[in-house]
Amino acid sequence: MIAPTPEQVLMRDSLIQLLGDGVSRMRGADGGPPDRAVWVDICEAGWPGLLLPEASGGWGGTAIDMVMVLEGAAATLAPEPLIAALATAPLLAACGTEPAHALLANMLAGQTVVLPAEMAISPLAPDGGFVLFDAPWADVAVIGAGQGDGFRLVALSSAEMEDAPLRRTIDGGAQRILSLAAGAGRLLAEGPKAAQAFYATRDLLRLGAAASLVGLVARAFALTVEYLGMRSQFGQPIGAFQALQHRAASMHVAHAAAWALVCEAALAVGGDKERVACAMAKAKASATARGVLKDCVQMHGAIGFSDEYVLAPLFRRAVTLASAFGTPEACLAELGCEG
Amino acid sequence: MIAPTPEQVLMRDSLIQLLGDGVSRMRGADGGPPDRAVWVDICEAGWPGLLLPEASGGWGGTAIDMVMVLEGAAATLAPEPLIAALATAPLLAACGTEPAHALLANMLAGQTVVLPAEMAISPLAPDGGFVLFDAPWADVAVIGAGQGDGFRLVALSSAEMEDAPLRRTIDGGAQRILSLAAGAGRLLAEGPKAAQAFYATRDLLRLGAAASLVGLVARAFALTVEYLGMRSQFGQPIGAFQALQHRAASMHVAHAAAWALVCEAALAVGGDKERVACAMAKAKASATARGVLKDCVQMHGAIGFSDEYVLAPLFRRAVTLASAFGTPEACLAELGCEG
Amino acid sequence: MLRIETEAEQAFRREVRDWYEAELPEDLRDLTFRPEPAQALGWYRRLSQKGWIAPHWPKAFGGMGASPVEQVILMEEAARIGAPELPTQGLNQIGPILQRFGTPEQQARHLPAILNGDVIWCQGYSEPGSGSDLASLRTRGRVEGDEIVITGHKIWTTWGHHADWIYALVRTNEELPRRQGITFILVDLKLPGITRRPIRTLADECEFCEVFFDAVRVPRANVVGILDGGWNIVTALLDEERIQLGAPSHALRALERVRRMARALGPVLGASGRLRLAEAETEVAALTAAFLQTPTEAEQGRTPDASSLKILSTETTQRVLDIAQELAGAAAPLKSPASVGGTVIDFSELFLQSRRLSIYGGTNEIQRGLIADRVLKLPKGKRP
Amino acid sequence: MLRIETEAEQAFRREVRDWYEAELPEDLRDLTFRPEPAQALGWYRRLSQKGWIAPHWPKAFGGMGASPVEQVILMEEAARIGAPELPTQGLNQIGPILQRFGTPEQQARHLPAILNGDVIWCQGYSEPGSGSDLASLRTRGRVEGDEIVITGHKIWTTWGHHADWIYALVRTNEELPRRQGITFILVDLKLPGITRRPIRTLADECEFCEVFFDAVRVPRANVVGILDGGWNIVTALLDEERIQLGAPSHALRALERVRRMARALGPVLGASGRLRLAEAETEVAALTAAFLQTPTEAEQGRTPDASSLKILSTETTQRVLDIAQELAGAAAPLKSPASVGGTVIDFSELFLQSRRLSIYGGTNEIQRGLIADRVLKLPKGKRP
Repeated sequence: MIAPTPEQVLMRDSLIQLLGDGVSRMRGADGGPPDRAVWVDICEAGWPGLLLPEASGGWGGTAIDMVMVLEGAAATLAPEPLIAALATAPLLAACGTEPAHALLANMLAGQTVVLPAEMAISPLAPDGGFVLFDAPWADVAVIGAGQGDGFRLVALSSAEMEDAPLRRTIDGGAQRILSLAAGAGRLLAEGPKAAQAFYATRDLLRLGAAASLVGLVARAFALTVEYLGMRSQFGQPIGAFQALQHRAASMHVAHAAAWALVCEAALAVGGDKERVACAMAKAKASATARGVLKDCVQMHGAIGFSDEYVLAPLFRRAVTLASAFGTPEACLAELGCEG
Repeated sequence: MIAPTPEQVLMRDSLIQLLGDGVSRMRGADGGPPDRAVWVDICEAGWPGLLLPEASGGWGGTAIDMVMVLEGAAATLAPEPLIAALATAPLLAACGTEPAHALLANMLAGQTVVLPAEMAISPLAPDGGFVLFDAPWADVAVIGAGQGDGFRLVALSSAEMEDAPLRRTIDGGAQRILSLAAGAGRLLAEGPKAAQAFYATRDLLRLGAAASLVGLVARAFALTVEYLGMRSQFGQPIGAFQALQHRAASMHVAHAAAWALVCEAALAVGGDKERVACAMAKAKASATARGVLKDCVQMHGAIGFSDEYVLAPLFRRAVTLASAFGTPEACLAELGCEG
Repeated sequence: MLRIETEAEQAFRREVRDWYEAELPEDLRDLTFRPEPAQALGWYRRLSQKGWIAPHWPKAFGGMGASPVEQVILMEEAARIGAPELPTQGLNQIGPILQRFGTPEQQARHLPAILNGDVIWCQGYSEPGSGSDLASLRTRGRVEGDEIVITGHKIWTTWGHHADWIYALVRTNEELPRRQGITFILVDLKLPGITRRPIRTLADECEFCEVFFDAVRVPRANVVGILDGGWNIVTALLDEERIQLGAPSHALRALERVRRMARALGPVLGASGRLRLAEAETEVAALTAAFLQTPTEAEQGRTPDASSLKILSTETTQRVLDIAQELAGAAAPLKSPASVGGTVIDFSELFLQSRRLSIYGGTNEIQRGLIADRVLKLPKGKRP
Repeated sequence: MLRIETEAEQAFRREVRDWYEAELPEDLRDLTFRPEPAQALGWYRRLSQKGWIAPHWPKAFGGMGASPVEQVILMEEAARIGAPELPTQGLNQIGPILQRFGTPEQQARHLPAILNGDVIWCQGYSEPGSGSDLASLRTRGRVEGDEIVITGHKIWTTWGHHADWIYALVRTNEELPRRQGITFILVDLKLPGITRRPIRTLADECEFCEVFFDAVRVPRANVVGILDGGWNIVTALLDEERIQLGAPSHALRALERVRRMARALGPVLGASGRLRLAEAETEVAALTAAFLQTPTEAEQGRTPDASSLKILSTETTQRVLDIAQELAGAAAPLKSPASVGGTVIDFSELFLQSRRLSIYGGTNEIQRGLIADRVLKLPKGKRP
């Protein structure tokens, strides 16, 4: 395992403390308007600026910093849109336009939540639609569309999103599928450089989601190992049964591989392989989360299927995040096309 | 499990006796010209006529008869091209032409081995080629090409195949990728009815291969269960280790499911779902064989990786057969297109 | 089902399809959760009147005595139209057990009530400390004259809060070895001393219940079989249960999800999506084929490999729903079904619900152990 | 490797690639079987002269002391050009063990001979009755003055028939508990009393050997560590071995097969084939990332999770070769590699060979047990 530096441990732990036990906020949300109290604290502590250069008022953090922090934060199950905020700040900073600059300032101040919407295909939108995860949080949605010189990065206000139905997700959040009418929204930037910044943000979203997924896996697996040692059946702890031991070992190996790949992808950010690496990390972390979380539920038996235990919200968050910011299949399909 | 009828048991056992221990013949072949002694016995006993109506000198057997017989015969590892012969006889009978009739007579007499070649894609023939499995056996290859009224069923003589390189396969056999020049070969039949008969034969090939694959799985798994009870490590038979027990149980379930599907597909022959059912059976049996045989080798440890034990040839035959007469992927892809 | 259907089977399929189309209320179609009794019982009774509520029950007890093929036809048509899941504990579990072990009085009292939907049953086996290791159960039943006085705590009782009666295992003798001294008993849940607490599940529904017994007095006539002799019954019941858990009904419902998603995606499904669809179809076809081989009434001699069927059925359903999650793409985590071009598509609910399949009715780990032991006859060992 | 390479690393990669292109003989490229010594030793020595034969050995012992990144660069470039597999028992196993446990005399005698290819080693652990349960071994070593007289039977000795020396475990004390009384010893295979019999494998190659010892007299100076103290050494060696078994070299070779097939298929690869290729690339990237995290010389404090790496590496390789079998289509069972458009494609050989990966070096089952015990600290049980 790549160990975090002492600085990264400090950062991570201070964020975890700020987030507290996110489970109740996650459960409470249920698709409705979120309570922003914790979010304001997060912004006041400066977190959305993690990846911004110090010159722009940020912390000058690296992708590895982000990965270490998000991996730890994920286990709190906090519903706040951290990944999106961290990844969107550099995009707004890169626009170099007045509207983007103003938006960034409001975002960093905790006044405006800016979330990116992502082109994605589903049975609800077979021709593709701009999916806005954590939609109830969004004051502004950022959408990139077009290619090369025709690329446009626009911001939609919440009023412009209202037509798209809000659909609840199993983690207590909700999503909308936005469409982009010609001329709609406020132009933030355009052209190839804007496209480049937009895709870099997509890479960060994927990497951040991947790190969070690995964090969810880590917590669920730790709970499972603990349960295996504690729960007795047939006169011994169930963790003494070899069939479960071997499966637990496989889960451990799967977790280690996914985490290694996420860390490796963070070391690729800024290089030629950034796009490929982040897509791989997202695909691998999603598949690992889907697989390991299922085994965690199974090993817990009925209690694992009960909502009164923390495994259920961990499971639902993992399923939600696995399909956000590029499903594993979409990420792999992209690789295949480029490779 | 569907149990064979007493009649089917008799048929199967008489064939198994005729085939004897096929391993030495399989090993001995190694891509070279086969010894036809056993084949002549098989033909003299009338086996290639299994599926022919009694009126045409056959036994009037059903697809279920074929499946029961081939499942049992597979375990002998006999290299003789039984599946192909059984499936090709009805095709030649259906042609209703003089050349086909003559060919069938020679085939039933054991004088001429007639094998079908199958359009398949591989890195060696990305645009598709007519793959002739068990090529060293073939005196005549039957190829179907074209659609509707343009469909032609032709016979290539061995002289017409020689240009295509003979490539050895890991089960001791060999294959050729044939091409069909315009006007080459001898016309056996043409038009939609010929096409229908040709595709019915393809279904039988798949079903026969599927039954054989399940037979290979059954034998390899039985050897493995026996080994688990016999081999001791750490002071007890390794079959007492729960991790191996649970995997063995999974192998048992996989085998049972594949066999059930093969039997079900046999009951579909002649109906609307014949095509789909045979493709499914082939896909499922192939995937099951690939998976279970690997686990059998693993559970045997080093002896499973040694060629001095019968598991190795069983494994190689299973790998070979899994990719013959439609790979699982090709079969599933076809389903998807029709479904 | 792939096999060629007989003319009678084809006619039966047409009848079932037409009848479902005509009779199944719109508000009961395409539900992902099992509807509550108030909503479902009308439909339950309609099926009962039609004679289709208990396909696998012998005719002697008011069932259809249906062949496996007819059972599969009913399941396929139900999945196709999106018919709801109904209470099954009476039909699939206590019903068959009373047919085998009940007194004529118990049969006469309870079987018709199951068939016509008057009584909903639940199962009282698991306890907080006794899951897979059922024989360790501690709920006590003290014999007092003509009554048995039950005190204890059952949990993970499926549909316990909707049920009228519970069939339960209680320890009536502490002196005997663990598997002896357990009694199988029928308890009216309206009796004083019983309290129930619903438990929400991973799928955000109240499928489970805790049931507390505080000196509940039950007539001794409600014992099934003999006092202290419940273990044999529970073993038989588990087999019975597993065969029905091995039915392809869940898998067919899951497959219907995948088919609807594939239809909604249209050409976007692509080659890899089509492969996934074909895989799902193939897996369900294999399960259906295996179920079709369960012995009919006429073949009493053949013991079904119930554990294998349970594993196959539950893991097939889960695999198919994994495929559904894949095809759902960005919509995979949507909580509620959505209507797409006139069809209702469920994205996550059945997927979440399906996690329980490999846990209940004897975990799949327990089933694998049973197969190793009973079917493969692998040696028993000294230590893990 | 996905991470951004430093300028030095980029330069090293260029150097490796150019040097391989210039130096690797054509007849040693794209081989699927490990070439026999007569064919391979020239190349082995060339690599040795270049200083690249032992990337992971410390410089003090004549190795490169290469960083994990440099090691991966060497492996990636070797896979890319199709460089052959070379004898590894000396470099990866007995070499490191002698560095840790050998006497200065043993080090001076054997390490240079490994580096320059003068001596090929094999491993004498397994016996017919002792596989996973190594401590049950029965080959005896009787101490007679300055000699140990060895009698017994080793099996599954990789490359035993090509080797010059064997490092073996023999039981020198029957009185002690099983894991004590075992001695680790170096044996010259030219000594009288040794006979060898090659064993063909599933992949139709002679990779294995049986080695029979009939009163073979070995100088006591050849004992590594102390008499009867071999178990600790073998445990350490297994860890050492597992780290190298955890290197992505096999997986990279496997991936190269998949890439070549994908190239040969061209547009026919299709969406589902591209997905498979991407999956293979991702799995190997994850393995490589995990290997890159093995501690360097400078980080002695961190113990690598060698069992996890061994499982990951071997199962990744097998998974990638499963994908290769899929992409091969009808060509999957072809015995010999074939040339397609100027590239050599191996269809089945590496796939067949790879079955051994999860068996040797401690089966993956043994590794899972070690992880459960040492890493996860799961409880030990009473019975299976």
